[in-house]
This record gives sequence, structure tokens and C-alpha cells, in this order.
Amino acid sequence: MSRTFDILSKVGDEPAFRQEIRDWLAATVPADWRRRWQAVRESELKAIVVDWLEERRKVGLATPHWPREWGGPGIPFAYQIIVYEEFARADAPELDMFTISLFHTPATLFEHGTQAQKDRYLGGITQGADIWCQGFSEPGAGSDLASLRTSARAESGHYVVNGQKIWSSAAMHADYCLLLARTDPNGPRKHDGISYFIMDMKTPGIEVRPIRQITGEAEFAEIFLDDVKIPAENLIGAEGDGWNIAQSTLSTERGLLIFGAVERLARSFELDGKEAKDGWMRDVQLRREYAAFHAELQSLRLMIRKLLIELEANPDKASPTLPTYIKLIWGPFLQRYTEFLLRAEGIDALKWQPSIPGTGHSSRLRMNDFLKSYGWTIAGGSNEIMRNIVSERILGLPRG
Amino acid sequence: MSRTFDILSKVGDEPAFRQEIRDWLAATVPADWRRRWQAVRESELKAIVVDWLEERRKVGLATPHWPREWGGPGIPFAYQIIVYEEFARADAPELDMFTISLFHTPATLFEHGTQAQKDRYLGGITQGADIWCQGFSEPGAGSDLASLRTSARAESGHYVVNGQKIWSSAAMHADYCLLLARTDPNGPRKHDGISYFIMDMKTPGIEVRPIRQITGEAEFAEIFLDDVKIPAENLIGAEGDGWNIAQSTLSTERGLLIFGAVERLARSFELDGKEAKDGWMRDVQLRREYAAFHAELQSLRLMIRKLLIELEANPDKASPTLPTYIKLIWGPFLQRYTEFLLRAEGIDALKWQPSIPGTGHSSRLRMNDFLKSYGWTIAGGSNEIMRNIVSERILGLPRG
Amino acid sequence: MSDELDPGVLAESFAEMLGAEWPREKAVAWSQAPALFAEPLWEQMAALGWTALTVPEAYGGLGLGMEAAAALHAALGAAAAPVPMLGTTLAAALLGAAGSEAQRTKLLPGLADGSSRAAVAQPGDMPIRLDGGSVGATIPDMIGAPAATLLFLRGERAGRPCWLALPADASGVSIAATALTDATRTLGTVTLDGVTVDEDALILAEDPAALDDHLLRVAAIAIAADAIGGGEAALAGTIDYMKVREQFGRVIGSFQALKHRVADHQAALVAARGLVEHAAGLPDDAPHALLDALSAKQHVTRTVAEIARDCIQLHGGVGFTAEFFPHIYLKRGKLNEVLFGTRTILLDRIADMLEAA
Amino acid sequence: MSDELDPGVLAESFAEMLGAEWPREKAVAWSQAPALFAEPLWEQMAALGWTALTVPEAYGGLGLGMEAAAALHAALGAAAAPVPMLGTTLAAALLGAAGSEAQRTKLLPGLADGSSRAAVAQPGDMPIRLDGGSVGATIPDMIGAPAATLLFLRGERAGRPCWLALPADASGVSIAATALTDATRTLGTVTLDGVTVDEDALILAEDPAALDDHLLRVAAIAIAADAIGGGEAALAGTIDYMKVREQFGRVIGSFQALKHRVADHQAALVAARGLVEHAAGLPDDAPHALLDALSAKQHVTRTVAEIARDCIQLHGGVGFTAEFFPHIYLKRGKLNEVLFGTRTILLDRIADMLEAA
Repeated sequence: MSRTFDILSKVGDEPAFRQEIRDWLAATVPADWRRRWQAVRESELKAIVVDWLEERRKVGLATPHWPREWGGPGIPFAYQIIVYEEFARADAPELDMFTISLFHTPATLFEHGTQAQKDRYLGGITQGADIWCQGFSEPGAGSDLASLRTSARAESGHYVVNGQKIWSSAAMHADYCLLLARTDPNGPRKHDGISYFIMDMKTPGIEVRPIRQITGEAEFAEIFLDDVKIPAENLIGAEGDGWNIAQSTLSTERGLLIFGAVERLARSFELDGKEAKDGWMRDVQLRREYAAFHAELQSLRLMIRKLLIELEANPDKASPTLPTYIKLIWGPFLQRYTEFLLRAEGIDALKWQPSIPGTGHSSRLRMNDFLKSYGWTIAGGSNEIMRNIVSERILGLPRG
Repeated sequence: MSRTFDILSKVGDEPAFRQEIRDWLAATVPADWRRRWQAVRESELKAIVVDWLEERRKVGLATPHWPREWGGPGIPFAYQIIVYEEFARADAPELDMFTISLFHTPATLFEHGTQAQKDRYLGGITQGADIWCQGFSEPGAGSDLASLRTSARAESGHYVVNGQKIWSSAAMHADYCLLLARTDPNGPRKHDGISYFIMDMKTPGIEVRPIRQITGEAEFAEIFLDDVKIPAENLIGAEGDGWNIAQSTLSTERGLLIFGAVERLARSFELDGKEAKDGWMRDVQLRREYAAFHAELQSLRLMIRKLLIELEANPDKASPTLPTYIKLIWGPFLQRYTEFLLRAEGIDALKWQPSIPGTGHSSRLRMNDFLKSYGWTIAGGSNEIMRNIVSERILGLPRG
Repeated sequence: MSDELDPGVLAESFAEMLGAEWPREKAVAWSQAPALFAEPLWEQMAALGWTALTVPEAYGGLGLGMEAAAALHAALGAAAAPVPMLGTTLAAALLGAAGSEAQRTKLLPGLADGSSRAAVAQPGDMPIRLDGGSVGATIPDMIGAPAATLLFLRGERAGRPCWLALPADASGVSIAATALTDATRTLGTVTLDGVTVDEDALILAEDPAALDDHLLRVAAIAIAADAIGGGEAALAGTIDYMKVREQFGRVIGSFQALKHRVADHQAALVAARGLVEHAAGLPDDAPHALLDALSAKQHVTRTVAEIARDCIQLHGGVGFTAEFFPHIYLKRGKLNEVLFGTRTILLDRIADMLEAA
Repeated sequence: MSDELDPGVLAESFAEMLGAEWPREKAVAWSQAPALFAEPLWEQMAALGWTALTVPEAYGGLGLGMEAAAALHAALGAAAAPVPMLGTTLAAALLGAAGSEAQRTKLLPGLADGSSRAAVAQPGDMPIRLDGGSVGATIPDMIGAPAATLLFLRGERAGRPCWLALPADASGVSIAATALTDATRTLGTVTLDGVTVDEDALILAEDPAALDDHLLRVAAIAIAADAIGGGEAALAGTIDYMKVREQFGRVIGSFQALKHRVADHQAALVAARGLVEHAAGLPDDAPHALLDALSAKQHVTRTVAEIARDCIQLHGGVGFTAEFFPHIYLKRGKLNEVLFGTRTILLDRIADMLEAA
């Protein structure tokens, strides 16, 4: 425990880098963290997650995929992949609560933010523990995001925002919000007239109401906006450019999030088989079903690795279709696999336990993982939308 | 063999009726008929089928479901069901080639034909062996039947017909055709202006070209119509009433056809399990899959029996939705079951053999049955159309 | 069943009362703050005679059969009602088939008037050794035990299977509740520690295997009925939602890809209901009575669980929240798949029966 | 594989030639009047060096590896080409792994130049007893045997597995063809009646089990590649059809319910292709080389057969006729599922390997 680690100094020597992370994880991640995180109250959750972020920060891995310009370690993509692989392999806690902070906020600000915005906000993530949330979806604008109705009325030096946002992950913990609102209700198409803002969550007029999920957790919330004043300098990009900027926000997690999720499942998959050695793995049929999932899981890992390799080689030339295919396959796969485990494990799998924060979609609480898998097929563009995209934009079939 | 049978005299005593049919079938259906029918050339097929029709005629069962007014035996519906049950149970040959003659022609003529038409044509079925076919679908009008383009131009005393029909079962053997053609190309909706004709297949200008199916057989054909003259008295109903009459033609087989098919499959299903006793029924997984199909097969049999009972009680009050559900479920079930047999039986199931006429969808040639199952999901309103009907007409979801 | 009551009429009256007394809002509220069972609802059911449905008339019941029971369980499934009716149906069947006159007289009236709530052991449960003296045993995962006043446990005396009927508050009996994801039912581990079992607590069947099959059949029908009711309610509610929820300027129920899925679900439910009604309508001694009940149970519970899954997806985001109803049916549906024999166990048994036929 | 040839470039040249020489019309015509194999096409393949692909350079081949072979088999699958290439790939692998120098010198050049056509026994085939004297045996269901000039059969001498290489026209050898529903391949029963087996016909592996695994891996990759090529061609052709076929005044490709099915198929094929390419790209001695090949084979052949089924349905009526192409891919796809191990057999083996890992 007293050993010091210098992971970043190993960049340039992949095996050494991997070994150093592995050693650090072994020394740092408590064997019983799942039990401890599971026991924590919702109100204390942020503190324990921030503690883990701080641990990561000590070895420069709070924001492992951030370039140096953003204040990150600036390690090559291959090394970022190693980080995520080893975190998954060691079952290190995920930083779900920081997903927007770590991925969407920097990508958006770096490409579209002013220098002042970057200076002011990126540091709160690299050096602090600012939590960001996303204010995109609305009750009437889910899959059809462009029809959003939250309005931002320009007044002198600020905008006045009114409306309602939904499905905003970690909003109840958030310091800031990436907000889409309509500044021009008379745009020729509904995509027009949407603008993109940074909203301080402490501003008066904001009410956050957690949404209880079917797993019992409340990971996301509704945000009610009642005459919320946002300073004009918090506009990102030009007025009316919100839709385009949002597209890049949504596409900039570069596969690493889903990569982490799938690698965590791969670890869990292996354990599932081993733990069932004297259980359902003795049943010819269930054993075959398990073996068949292996191919599907491998095919997903291969697709994601291919995407990551392409992105590393040249982000602009990476396949624009692979992310869509990956999203379309991953959610239903996860649903079928977790459903298989319910069937294989019988009544035990149906017992209720509090969910375990930080375990993503592989908490190994069977029913929770099964239920939570619907997050992948509904959120972030439902699979129905993905099928429209594949058939129309990729395969060239006409709109109905 | 020398015993004489009087099946119809047993009406009024169900067990005796059933036993008499059973005895007659045992005495009459040759044990090796499948082998013999399989060996017959396409050109000789009609003769062997007619022989079997004649056998049935001897005991009054050529047209078992026909009322006395049509020249049939006029037995109660419960007894008709027994006939079809026992034919299936004994694996008696089906009269596929006579499907239109036995079901669609009488239903159409009896409800919509003139007395002269009934007198002239029904006798050719009850006493002769007239084969009828159906000239409904066209290459450009399949699921969308109402868009048919074959034209019938009225001249003095006759119509002149030009166009092309497709998917016409047994057309190469047929004496007559139930033809839909457009008499008025300027109807307000495409359903209008369609008329319904009896067409003598010996009329000059008709060319029949068999269509080879994916099983290798040619059970149906294309019909090319080049200035074919149809006498005006062969119009059924009024000019322009064709669409409505066709709807009743299509809905009047009263469940007995699909009942027969499902009962035949039930017989085959039982045999499949028994014959695999020392084969795939020893594999835990395949055995469970087989057991699971049992429930599905039972559910279909129950739905069909329910429909038949309702029809017997009061045809006008029978569920209008059950036939749609049955059709929607039966085809995919048959596909999954026959596909299961392919998997269970391995390479043997993939060997080619000539198809066996008269065995319907249970020839027990595995690949043939599998391929032929697509007849049920494509023909007579594809399952896609059925799903539209269920969702729109039954569940009240709006059109897209 | 009695000739006097049409199961269709019964079903309507069940649905009417539950629609009024256990509307969807209550089911949703319950899922977020469950208790052991909905006591006021149970009392109303008892007042209406529902708990007496299959109890013989001589013991304060209505003497109806499995068709009526199936109609009731389907209605309770449709409402996702948190009441321990399965225990009553099973206990009535157990006592009716093998209880002594004294046991019936003692226990059936309480079941009939709802003052007793029963939990009945499942087929796989380890029997309790009863070869003398006081009894110690642990029976894990007993459905309904935490809400029960009366436990029916599997025993074995001198190598011969039997049942024992124990009050849940008998000396030495303790019940530890295990939380379930399906908040409408309860599960518990029953521990017997130095329990004295009187002779009159033993239910001795002439043919214990036949009794097991009888109870399995009753359980299969009751659970299949619960499932079909739940599946129909979940799909109907989803279709209603699809008629009002708009995206891209259209109600989502107008999208053909969704319509086709819903059409398949609807057809599957119609077929599945036929299996349940058929199995429930067979006489106890019909040749395929057990086969058809198990076939229905494995098929219907699976079909409904699959449909309930898709109801979540068809709802989109709100389907993922505890505030909408689909998850209630999915969780109840998943438990139905497992209770009284998982699909693999039942299919093995069905295959045995098909082979023996 | 050799560093000199990019499998993508190879794949393009394969597709180009087959597109010109074995267009869909020929495949459809062949399905209605098949022969043993398409001789002119085979000769062109030989002339272009395709039959020499994996034969070592020292024996007249190109010395390429499984990545190149996979590209070729995928192209042949896409064209549904009726050529016995699987036999060549397997025979080259067998001789390469275990043939003596004399056997390689004698047999490989003929395979490379296409003058020999091989059929290679499958894993489950009963080995021929070779314990002296003349040999009699029957080997049923040997894929490619009717079109072969050279047979590679499983033998056993003194309890030890081996292979024997026999000319198809050797004295005492007869081959009875069995018609297949997939008209692009052949199947036959090989009978040996008083056949003299010379010592130099025996192929003796140091580690027969390892050789079996090697051949199984090669077969699995070649068949999975054939399948993915077929699946992609079937789906692409179906999508083309959906863009022109009209019903209800719209091209059927605009119906959302059909579009969503096609989108799922497309995604499944992209994922499946990744498995094939990955398995083909692994070195022979990679730890998971066999596991990944078998996993790919079972998954890809099943996925493609399912998609080919739906291509029939998506075509509607014409999909049911021999004049349209989907049935060709379905039949070839169904045979691919079975060859060199059905899914159940492979999954049992995969589960063993996963447990041992």
C-alpha cells in the first residue's frame, strides 16, 4: 500500500503501463467496494464517488482520455484503451455521475466554447469535481429531440429560460447543465432556432425532481425551469447553432463509454460461467445458450475495437456507421443475456437488493441488470430510431 | 375390403360415424400411397388425384362440407369436422388440386351466382371432377390486390379480356377459372370497377405457364390472357361488384382448410417425437424444444376448434378476428417447427427428394415442408398484411 | 365447475370490482411502497366471497372449480393485485383432495372467509423429517409465507411423503421475509425450531405422487391465469399509450414497425388465453389434464414475460420509470415464470409425458 | 498470411470475376438444372490461381493463409458458386499439416492447378479400419465426394487415427451421389470394397487430435466465410428488390416494419463479418484460434440462415419461386449450418473450451 505509482511515466511501454495500472488498481480498489457502495445512502453517494475520483486524480487518471489542451494527461488512444480495459478487468467503480463532465462537456466546449468558457469550466473538472448534467430531452421531445419547447428569451445581457427537461442523468448532483433551448420559435424547420447554453444549477428558478427508475434507483431527474436567468456569455456558439453543436456533443464519447460497458460485461460473463460450474452450467441446454452468447459478446468487442482503432488512426475517417450498429446490437444483446441469467438462476435472480452504484450495467444483481439494460435500447436514441437510421441513411431505403 | 360402407347413414351417432369413416379409411387408403404419389409424373398427377376423389364420391364424401342445396351430403358441421379429423388422422391424401373447386367456387356461386350458373357448374364438381382455379393476383397486384390491371372490355354479348394473372394454384389442370378483371378503369377508388367472371380455361387466347416453386414443384401458374372472350352470362353478380364478391370468396372456407392442415401437422408432430425416441429426443435441449412446440400446436388447435364451434352455432356471429389471428400464428409456427426438425435431424433433413402430392404441409420431407411453410406466410394475405389488419382494424391503431 | 355460474360473467364481475378498487394508480403506488399484502382489498374480496370460490360448499365455500379460479386469478393478474390468493386456491385444493374431515372443518372456513391466509410449499421443496420428537427445519423461498397465517409444508414420515399444516404463529415457527423485485408477492424463509407437530396437523394422502400432480396442476393453472391477465392488461395499457403519445408529429401508434410488434403480441395473447381456458376447463381426471396445465403454464408465462418486456420498450423513456405501469407486469411476469417450476423443469416433465403417451 | 496481399484487395478481385462469370442469372439457372460442379468456372478459378491460394509456394501454390482463404470462400458464398473449393482448402491444410514430403509433392500441385478436386471427411465420420489386407468400408454423407477426384478419408491403424488419400477412381472405390436441396454442393456415399491401401496413401499425424482440431478450424472458417458472403449477397439483393417493388402505390422498402427488420439483419451481418475476419486473422497457434473459429461458425451460419429465411418473406410471392434468388442462399445457408458440426455439437465443444479457460 505504501508503494507509489507513476502510471503516466510508463507511456511508451504498453506492457509496463498496463502492469502499473493493474498494480495500482490492486492496491487501491477495495475488494469490498461493491458492498460499501451498495450500502451508501443516495445523499452520501456523491461524496464516495468524488473520493474515488480523487484517488484517480492522484495518478493522473481522473480524466484519462483528455488531451493535454483540456488539462488531461494527453496519453495516446491506445493507452486510453488500456486504462478502460484494466478498469473493467479490475472491476474498478465507474464514475457514472461524471459521464457528462468527463465526455460531453469537454468535447462541446473544446470545439465550440469560447476561450473564456474553456478557462472557466474545464478546470472545475480536471482539478475539481464539478458535476455536469445534460438538459436536452423534454417530456414531449424524446426520440424527436428537435421538437423541444423550452424557451430562452433574450433580454439585455441574459436569457430568460422557461420549460421542462427530463432524463437528465445526475441532475440532482449537478453543478452545471448543458442546456438546449429554443431562442427563435419561428425557425423554418424545427431544428432551427435552438441554442446551446451553460446553465449554473444554483441559479434561482431551477427545480430538480429525481425520477425513480424501474430498478428503484433515481439516477436521473426532471428539471423545471421557471424564469431562469442565464448570462449571455453562457451561450455556446452562435444563437441558433444549438442543434449542430448538440450533434457533436452526442457523438463525441468516441466509443470509450460503450467500450467500458462491454468490457465490464465480458468480465462478468466469464465469472458467470465459472460461478455456475456446479449449477446451471451442468444443464446441457443452458450451457449451450451460454456458449452461444460468447460469439455475440465477441462480435461486439470486435466491432468496438475496430471503431477505436479507426478513431485512433483518423477520427475523420472512422466508419460513421459502426457506432450505430454497435448501439443497435449492444442493448438487445445485454437484454437477452441478462434475461438468460434470470432463467438460469431462477428465484434467486428475482430477489430484490439495493442497486450498486458504480457498477454500470454489470452490477451482477440479475434483475437490476436486466431492467437497467433498457437504458441502452431507449436512451440516447432508441433502437427504433437506430433502425430508421440504418435503413434510411445507411441502406438507402426511402422514408415511409 | 369386400365390406361395404355407409358412412352417411351414421349421421346422428357421432361415435358410429367416426368409426365408420375410420374403418373405411383403413380399408381404402393404401398404406404406401405416399410412395406411389411421390413417384407419379406431373402429367399423370391429375388422374391419380381424381381416382381418390372418385373413391370418396362412392361414400358421399367427395364434397363433405357441401350442403344439400349444392349437391353435397348436407351433414351437420360437427360431422364435417369429424371427417376432416379422421382424414388427417389416417393421413388420407389431400385434394389440393380441388381446393378452389371444393371451397371457393361453390361459396361464390351459391351466394352470388345466377340459378343458371349454379345449375351448370356445381354439378361438374359434385358429379364430375372439374378443376377450378382462381385468377385474382397479378404480378403488380399481390398484397395490394385491388390495384389489379387485367381488363375486361364489354362488347356485344361478351367481354374481351387482356392481362396477366399469377399464383393461380392448379391452373395448368383447371377447367374453369374464377377471374377478377377491371371493367371500368375510371372508378373513383381502385376497388371499384372490378368485375367477377367465370372463365372457361379452354377459351382461345389463354396461355398457362407453370411456376416452379422453391421446393421444385409447380403447384401454381401464371395465366396470360390475350383477347380472351368471355360470354356475358359468365359475369357473376353485377358489373363492378367483383371486389365485394371476392371478399366473400376469400372468407368462405370456414376454417376447414386450415383445420385440416393443423390436424395433419398434429399427427406428424406425434410421429416426429416417437420416431426420434432414440435420436434427438435423447438430447435434453432438443427434447425441451419439442415439448415447447406442443403448447403452441395445442393453442392453434384450440383456436381453430373455437372458430369452428362458433361457425356452427351461428356463422354470422362467429368471431371475425379469430381467422386473422390463426393465420398470423400458424405460418410462423409451422416455419419454426419445420426449422427445428431441420436442426434436429441434421444432414438427412437436407437431402432432396421429390415432393409428395397430397401431403399438404406435412409431407415429412423436412426441407420441403420447411420451404413450403412460406406459402402460409406469403399467400392469401401475407403476414405483414395480417399485422396491419390486427393493429388497425382490431386494435384501432391509426394508419401510418 | 358449477353449472350455475358462467366464467365469463364471473370474470366481468372480478374485473369490475378490481377496476374500481385497485386501479392502475394504486398498483403503481404500491410498487413504490409495498407492504405484505393489500389488506383492505383482501377484505373486500373476502366479503364478496372470492376467497371462498373453490372451497366446497359444506365448508363455507362456493364449491366452484378451476374455471372460476382461473377467471379470478386472471383478474388479479390484470390488476397486479397484491393479495395472497394463490395460497388460498392451493390450500383449498390440498385440503379438498387429502385433508381429513376434521382438518377440513377446522381450516376451510377460515380460508373461505379470508381470515386465514395460506402459503403452500412448492414441488421442489425438501420435505421435513417427521420421524418423532420435535421438528427442526428450514424451508427457503416459500411464496407468500410472510403474509400467511397458515403454512402447508411438505413432510416425510417413515419414508412416506405427507403434508403438515401449521399456524404461522405456532411456537417455534419463524418466517424471515426476503424482498422480491415483484412487490406484489412475498417470499420468506420458514424456520421450524423445536416445533411440536400434532398428529392432526398431518395431511396423509393415499397417493402422494398423485396429490403432488394435482397441486401442480392447480398451481400451473392459477399462475398461467395470473400471467394471461397481466399480459392482456400490460398490452392493452401500452396500446392506449401508443394512441396518445406523439413523436415526430404523429402518435407513435401509427408507426408500422411498432404496430406490427403489437399485432404479434395480441395474436400471441389470444392463443395463450385459449391454452389457459382449455386447461382450466378440463376435469381433474381428464387424460391430459396435467400435461395441458403444465404446457399452458410454461408457454403463457414465457409469452407474457416477453410481451411485458416489449411494453417497456414501446413506452420509451417513461417505461423505464417506476411511475408507469409496465415494470409491474414485467416483474410479476418474471416471478410467474419461476413459481412452481421453471420452464426447463416443466418442459422436461412435459417431454416425459409426451413420450409416455 | 503473406504480407504482400491485402485481403480487401483480394476480396475485390474475387468479387469482380465472380460478378462477371457467375452472375445471379447463372446461379438461378444452375439451381433449376444443377450438375456436379460448374466446370468452366472452376477452370477459370484455377487459371487465376484461386485453387492454389493456400497451397505452399514450394508445391505450386501461392502460400497464403486463412485470411485469404476466408476472402475467397466469402466471395464464393456471395456468388453461390457451385465449385468444390472447400475440399481444396481442407486438403491443402491436411497435407500441409501432416502430409509426408512425398505426399505433398504428389498431391499438392494437382490441387493447386485445379486438376485435382478433393473431398475431405468430416469429424464425426467413422474411421476405416486399416489393420491389414484389403479394405472394405462405407462412408455416408461425404460432402463434395461426387465431384471429387481425390478422397481424404479417416482411418485407424493399430488403434491410432490416421488419414488415407485415395484417388476417387481407385479400384474398389465407388461413390453414390445423394441429391441435396442445396444444388450448389454435392454429397455422396463412398464405398470401399476390397481396396488395397498402400503405405504411401497413409497420412500419419504426430498428434491426430491436434490435426483434427486444425482441420476443424479451417473448415469452420471456410464455412463461416461462405455463409457471411451468402448472407450479405442475399440481404443486398433483397434490399435492391425492396427499392423497386411497389405495392399500395409505394415501394415496399418504404414500409417501416420491413425497414426495421432489414436494419436488424444488416447490423447482425456487420457483427458476424467481424467474427469471421477475426477468426481467420488469428495465427494457427493463437490461444483462442479454435474457440473463435467454432464460435464464428455456429453464430454466423445460424444468423445467415435466419436472414436468408426472411429474405424469402421480404420478397413476397416471388421469393417462393425458383426463379428468384433467395432460396439459393437459404438452401446453401442451411447446409452450411450442418457441415463440419451442427450448432449443438459446436456449442458443446465451445462450452468445454470456455470451462477449461
